[in-house]
Amino acid sequence: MNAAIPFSAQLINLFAAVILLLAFAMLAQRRVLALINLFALQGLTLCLATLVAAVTTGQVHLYYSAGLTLALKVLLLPWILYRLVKRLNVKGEVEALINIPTTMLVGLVLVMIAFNVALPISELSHTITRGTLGIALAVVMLAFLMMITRQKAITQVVGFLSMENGLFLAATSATYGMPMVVELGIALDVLVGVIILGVFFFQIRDQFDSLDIRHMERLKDN
Amino acid sequence: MTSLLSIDILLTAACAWGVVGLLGLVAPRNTHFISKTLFPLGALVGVLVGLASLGSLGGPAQTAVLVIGLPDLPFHLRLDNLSALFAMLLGFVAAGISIYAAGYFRKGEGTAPGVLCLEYHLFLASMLVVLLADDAYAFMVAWETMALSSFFLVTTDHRHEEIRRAGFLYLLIAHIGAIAILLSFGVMTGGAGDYSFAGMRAQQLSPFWSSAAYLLALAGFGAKAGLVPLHVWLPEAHPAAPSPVSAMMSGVMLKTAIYGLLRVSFDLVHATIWWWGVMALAIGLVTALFGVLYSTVQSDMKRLLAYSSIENIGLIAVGIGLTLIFHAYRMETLAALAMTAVLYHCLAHSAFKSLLFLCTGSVLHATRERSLGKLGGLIHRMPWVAWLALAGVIASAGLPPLSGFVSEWLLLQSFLFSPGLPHPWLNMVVPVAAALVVLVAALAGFAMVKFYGIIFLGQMREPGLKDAHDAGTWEKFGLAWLALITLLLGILPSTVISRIDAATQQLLGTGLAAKLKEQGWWMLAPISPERASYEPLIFLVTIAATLLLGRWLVRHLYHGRVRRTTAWDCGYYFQGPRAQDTAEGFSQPIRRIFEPMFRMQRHFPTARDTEPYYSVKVEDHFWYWLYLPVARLAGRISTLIVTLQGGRIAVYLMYSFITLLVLLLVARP
Amino acid sequence: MISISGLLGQAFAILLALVLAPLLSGWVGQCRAWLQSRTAPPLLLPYYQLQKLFHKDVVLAHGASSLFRAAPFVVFGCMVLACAIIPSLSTDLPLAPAADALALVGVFGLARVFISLAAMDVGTSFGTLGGRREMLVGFLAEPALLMVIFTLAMTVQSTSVATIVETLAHRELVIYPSLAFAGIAFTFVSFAENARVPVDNPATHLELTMIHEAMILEYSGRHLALIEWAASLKLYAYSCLGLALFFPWGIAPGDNFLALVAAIPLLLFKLAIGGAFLAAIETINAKMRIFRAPEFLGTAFMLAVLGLLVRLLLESRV
Amino acid sequence: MDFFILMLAIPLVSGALLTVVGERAWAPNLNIIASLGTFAAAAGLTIEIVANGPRFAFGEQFFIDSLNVFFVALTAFVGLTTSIFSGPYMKNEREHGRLTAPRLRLYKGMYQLFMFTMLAALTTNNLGILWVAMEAATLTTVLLVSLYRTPASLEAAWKYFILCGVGIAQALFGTILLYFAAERVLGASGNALLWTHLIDVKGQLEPTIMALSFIFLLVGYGTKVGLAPLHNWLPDAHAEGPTPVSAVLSGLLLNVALYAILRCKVLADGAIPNAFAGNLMIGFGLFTLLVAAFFLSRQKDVKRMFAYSSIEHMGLITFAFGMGGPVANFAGLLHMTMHSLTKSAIFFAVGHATQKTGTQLMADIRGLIRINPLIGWGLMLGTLAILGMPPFGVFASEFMILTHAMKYHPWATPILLLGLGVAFAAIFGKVQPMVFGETEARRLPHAPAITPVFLHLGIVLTLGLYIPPYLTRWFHEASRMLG
Repeated sequence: MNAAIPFSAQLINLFAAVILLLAFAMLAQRRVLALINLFALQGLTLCLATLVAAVTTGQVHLYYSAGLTLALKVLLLPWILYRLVKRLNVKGEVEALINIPTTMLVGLVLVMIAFNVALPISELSHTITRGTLGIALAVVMLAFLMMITRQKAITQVVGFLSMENGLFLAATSATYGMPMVVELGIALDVLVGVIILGVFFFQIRDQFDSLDIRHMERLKDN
Repeated sequence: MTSLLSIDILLTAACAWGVVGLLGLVAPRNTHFISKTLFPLGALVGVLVGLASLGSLGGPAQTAVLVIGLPDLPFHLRLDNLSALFAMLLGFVAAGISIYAAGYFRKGEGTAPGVLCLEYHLFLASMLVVLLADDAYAFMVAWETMALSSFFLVTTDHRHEEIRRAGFLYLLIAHIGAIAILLSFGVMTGGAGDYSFAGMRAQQLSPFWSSAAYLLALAGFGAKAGLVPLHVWLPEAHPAAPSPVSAMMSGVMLKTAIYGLLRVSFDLVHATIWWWGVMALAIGLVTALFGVLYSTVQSDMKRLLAYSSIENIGLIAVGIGLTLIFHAYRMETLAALAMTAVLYHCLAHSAFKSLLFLCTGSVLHATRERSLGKLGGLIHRMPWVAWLALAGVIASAGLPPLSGFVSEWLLLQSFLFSPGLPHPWLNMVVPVAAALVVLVAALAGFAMVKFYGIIFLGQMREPGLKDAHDAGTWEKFGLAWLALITLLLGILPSTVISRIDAATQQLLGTGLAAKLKEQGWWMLAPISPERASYEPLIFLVTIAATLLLGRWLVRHLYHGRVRRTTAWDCGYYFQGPRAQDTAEGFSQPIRRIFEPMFRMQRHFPTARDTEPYYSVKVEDHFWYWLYLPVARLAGRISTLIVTLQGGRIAVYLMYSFITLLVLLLVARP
Repeated sequence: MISISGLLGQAFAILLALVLAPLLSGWVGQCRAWLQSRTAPPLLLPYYQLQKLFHKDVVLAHGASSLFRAAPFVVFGCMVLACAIIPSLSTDLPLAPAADALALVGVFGLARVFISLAAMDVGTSFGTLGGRREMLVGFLAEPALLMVIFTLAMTVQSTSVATIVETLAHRELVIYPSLAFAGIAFTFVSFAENARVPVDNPATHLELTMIHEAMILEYSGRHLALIEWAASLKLYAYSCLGLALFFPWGIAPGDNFLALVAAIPLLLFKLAIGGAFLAAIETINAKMRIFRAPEFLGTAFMLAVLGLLVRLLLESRV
Repeated sequence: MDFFILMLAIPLVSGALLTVVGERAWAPNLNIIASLGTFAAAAGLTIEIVANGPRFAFGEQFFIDSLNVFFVALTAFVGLTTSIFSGPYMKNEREHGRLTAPRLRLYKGMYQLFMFTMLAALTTNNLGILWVAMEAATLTTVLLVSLYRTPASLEAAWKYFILCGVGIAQALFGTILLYFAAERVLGASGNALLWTHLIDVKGQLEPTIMALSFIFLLVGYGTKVGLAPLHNWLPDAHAEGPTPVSAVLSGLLLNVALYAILRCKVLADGAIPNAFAGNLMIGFGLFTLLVAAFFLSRQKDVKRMFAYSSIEHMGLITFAFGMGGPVANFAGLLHMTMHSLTKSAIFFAVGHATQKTGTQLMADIRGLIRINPLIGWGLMLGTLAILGMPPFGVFASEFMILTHAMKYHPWATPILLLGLGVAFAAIFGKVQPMVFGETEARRLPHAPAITPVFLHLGIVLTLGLYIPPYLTRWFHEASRMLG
């Protein structure tokens, strides 16, 4: 990163770094509600990053995109999740399969991998935000890691949504966003998905008396 | 013009069989219609097939291309002399079996008669198409259809666990064999991608690939034919199947495997390498010896015959091996001799083994009993079946003047003239192999005496046997038809060989017909009368004349008085049926002499037993040496692999993650 | 092709066999008695016995089937055929091409199968026992016999018995070591095949040792006569075969009438020697346990194979 | 009216309608009529495409060429037969008390919506919409899988959702990267995700990005195809959902996911040298085949076993497309067709069988042929067909795949054959006692619909012996498009 980077790009890079930081924070966070807050914060940062990109490039659909992010990932989804946690009365700490420090270490390795994988591609990008592609990939991977290590259904969903954030960041950073129709479709899918999941949580709790996914290990072959 | 028609006739016949089979579905429960109309119709088609093939023997090859098949590879059909020979075998034997089946299949035996009729005729049709197929796809389709239809026939009485297991084993090994055959075809295309047989003939493969193709074919066709160690299905499937089906499988289906092996080794692959022959010879010998030994110790009559089929297939393989050896060293006359032996034995075995299996069918119907230990004395109740079975038994024991002896004689002749092979080792080993062949033939006699003596002779071992009845008219006719073929093959070898010689000539370029024409039709002297000759007709006439003359003289000079009383038996008082040898007892010397060949579990009674009994169970070594270890290995791998599906979603996600990471890190364009 | 003299010679050979066979049996019996210091039965005893048996009624067991009644005739027919194709006096036999050496073995096999089946027919304990033992001996003896024939056939390049004998009889004197092996093997096989000590004892009725006798226990009258006659024919056939193969001198080559006449006394002489030899062997050996028979015949087989290998090794360019 | 619009509109509208009225007595008929309409429209569209060549719809957002029209026809056909099958099946389920009226509504509505999403996924020209439709298909099927609301079905649906959701997310990353690569050539217009545009410039796409993109797409959509080791959701979802759903999952959804990979592979092949995409697919295909084959022998649940069989076949098909070239592509397409038809037929038969016997455990199912010969024979023949026994069509395609492999990848042939052999032993050994043997029969309140089973098997049998020339032309054209 040399000094020739314009301010806006520096800003976006900053936001991207914050998103990565938040991803790590989510990985380390034990409490569900805090996790949802972090997720909302991550969405907000993403929204801001998109907004900066929109202002810089002047592309209209990036504004829509930012608006969509704000509506969906900062307000609606966290709200739904929040309601679910309250209604389902999810209490206590989130237990991880692997302890947190180890997870963090693995996360670090993943970030290195992600950066290395993204490096040759970033160099090809002509957008001002190209550096963030590696970060986006890292966020996706960290979200993945979170889904692997967490044992509550709801945290898996948060991880899943965080992954979407990473993807969104990638779309923004590498290409200034996907075509509008696609973004709308993605947003719709995510929304419907979360609603269906919400329904699911109730059914799962009815059937298993818990949202712990360790109860759901009966279908197996060995 | 007639020669042009043959392939069309055969094709029509295959369709006709299909149609006859489908007609069975019209009224699947109407036993009378199916057995008295459709099966005789099928027999008629069989005769037609036999005659048409007989007519086309010696003529030029005829080809046809059908519209069906793969887009780039429509069904190619070709009727050459080799196909015609085997189609003739199929037609004539099928005719006899179908006629017999018309009287055999009855109500209430598992599968509905209509379905059975469909399966049976599909089986026939597919065998015919196997023989006609001239490309790999058509061949494989027909081959597997044959396996499938016969599988369903084997499991006709599927309510029994062991029959289902037998069927499964059969289909599994058939399938593995089919895979090997497919691979063999693949090798033979030599990467040219032309899967028609013409394309394979055009390939000039290196010795390595030729050998690969040959070995795969040997494995694939060997699995179908029942060569050791892929024979295990045979003694299970044959007893499980209804008798006409056993007859068809043993008599005809095994021969299609021989056909395939001949087709590949002599027609499709050009090179011939001497060790191919040694290999076939060795496997054949082991198979023959194994088959005959196990055949002697069986106590189920159909298993006994099934093992005897293994033995015969082994002998055929020995002949093929010998042919390959001679062919590899360009000793064409001897190769032709051995090849003739092979083809002749195929014909002979088809007829006499079907005959014997059908006889067991009649016995089974009359007594509901397959175990030799519960039969006996049936010659008094079933004279027709007994006397016709005797023809099969003599032929199967390889005794003159019936068909089995001719092929054995030819085989031994070709062995006898093997010195002169430019390979010293072979020179030594081949005659010893001949001795083993003789041992096999002699043991076959033992097995056949056991088979016949225990079923038909002696006292009835169970009281229920008194109600046994002879075969019905249809059945008698079928049996007589096959017995007639056996007799004709036995006493007219020269005539038959001059017909089937066309196939030998096609495969080897030389034949025996020219030599045979120099002598009379009654004389079989393939090389020259001074060196070896056999005149079965004169042989038969001499014995018959002596017999009749002797009888007439004795009656004329003395008297023909007969008195009946109880048996003498050195004056022993107890002469009940239990005093006779059991099936196990009869084979006791064999078990004792060849003890290492068997895996035996014996139970001896002791003095303190309240209910003393003796039992012996003979099992197949190969089962423990080959099949169970393979099954265990597969089981272990499965155990290892199913841990992938452990039920934990986190682990599943991790698989996905690791896959992604590995690909990201490793995969590079 | 087939000359009148040939036909006459053939007919004469058959008649001679029919006549001489019981005599040979009688001669062997007499020799045995002498060697065992017993009073010898008359030489013509077999003829008297046949005469007696033919006169007697046939007593059939209740369970005997038609096969039981047919078997003696079949066996007899087989043996006549065997005698017809083995050159005893002359090699000019019109029936000879009907069966070569391999078919000859087949003829013996056919007879064996029939007699074994007949033995099983009545369904007595001894019958089945005899039948199975006979088949046991048979399947052990046949390969050995075949190997002997192979050895000879390879020497001569023919399996026709007549050709073999002709060639062996009229060659210049060459020592074939292989023939020695083959000869011993052949002797072994002959003993086994003809129900002789050490494999079997035709004179015994002891249940544990019987083979041949056990099979024919139920026969009586003319049937028994035919079987006994067939048995002596078999002995005759084996003797002639052995003599023809290993001591072929004196057998007439073709339609040479003088040679044929000269052959008769020579044959009688050779048979007498052979019979005496047989009796001697029987006397100095003890009957073996039945399960020693495989070893005995296995030895024969090994010898025959050795003969074959020796032939391949030492004589292949002869 | 435009066949294409009709084809998409009918399932969408009827889906919405059935969500409301799905429990009525005539609803199954409506379901069938809607499926019939869809099929008719699809058939019309097919004829149109075959006659006039490729066409667009909704601007350039949808594009129908001979490749996807073939999948469309297949999808609509299996959709129709499945709806026929599900009529009596669902009635019986309701009689048994396993389903309530709202669930039936949900089932029928979701079924039609699922058809819609699949047809949309197949016909879209926009790789982004393709992704959206795939995700939507996942969502509808999640609801279908969890229809019984039993613990097991919820667990299965949860795993399905999470695993496929994550997978699909990776596919989205791949799509983004693809867009990224395309944008450099096509500019930031909306066209950069349109396949018709991409295919024109595929040679200019940056190989590094494309390689990365293809990896993500392969892992992503591959999860949905069921490539090992990404397959874990598949057996659970198949076993625990209602049987009609298993039939369409196996018969259609896997195909559609594979179709998505194929579309991407064409682009990747154009951009990346050294058959990178093909080799990846060959590797995945072989591994999947082997793993699935060894899984088969340990199965106790009949639907689960056939689910693994689907995985196995998907592996084989992936391998075929990985080899590439007209013959292998032809074989792959043929095998997809055969597998769809056969596997759905098997699931139909299995569905009736499990209803009759009241269990999915194979050890408890015996003597089907005596309960109902047609079901028994249907299952037996279907099994033999899926195992690649001639004269069924599966053998035709396997023959082509194997022979092609022997020519170009001889080392792979033994692996293929090992997999097929093990699968044969495992499946047949378990199906045979189910079909044969003794049993006590049980009557069902509603007679089963056997027609679809034999209709499918009849087609498979016919195609095994004779592939009509127009079908051949069509397949050839499609395989040419795949390069």
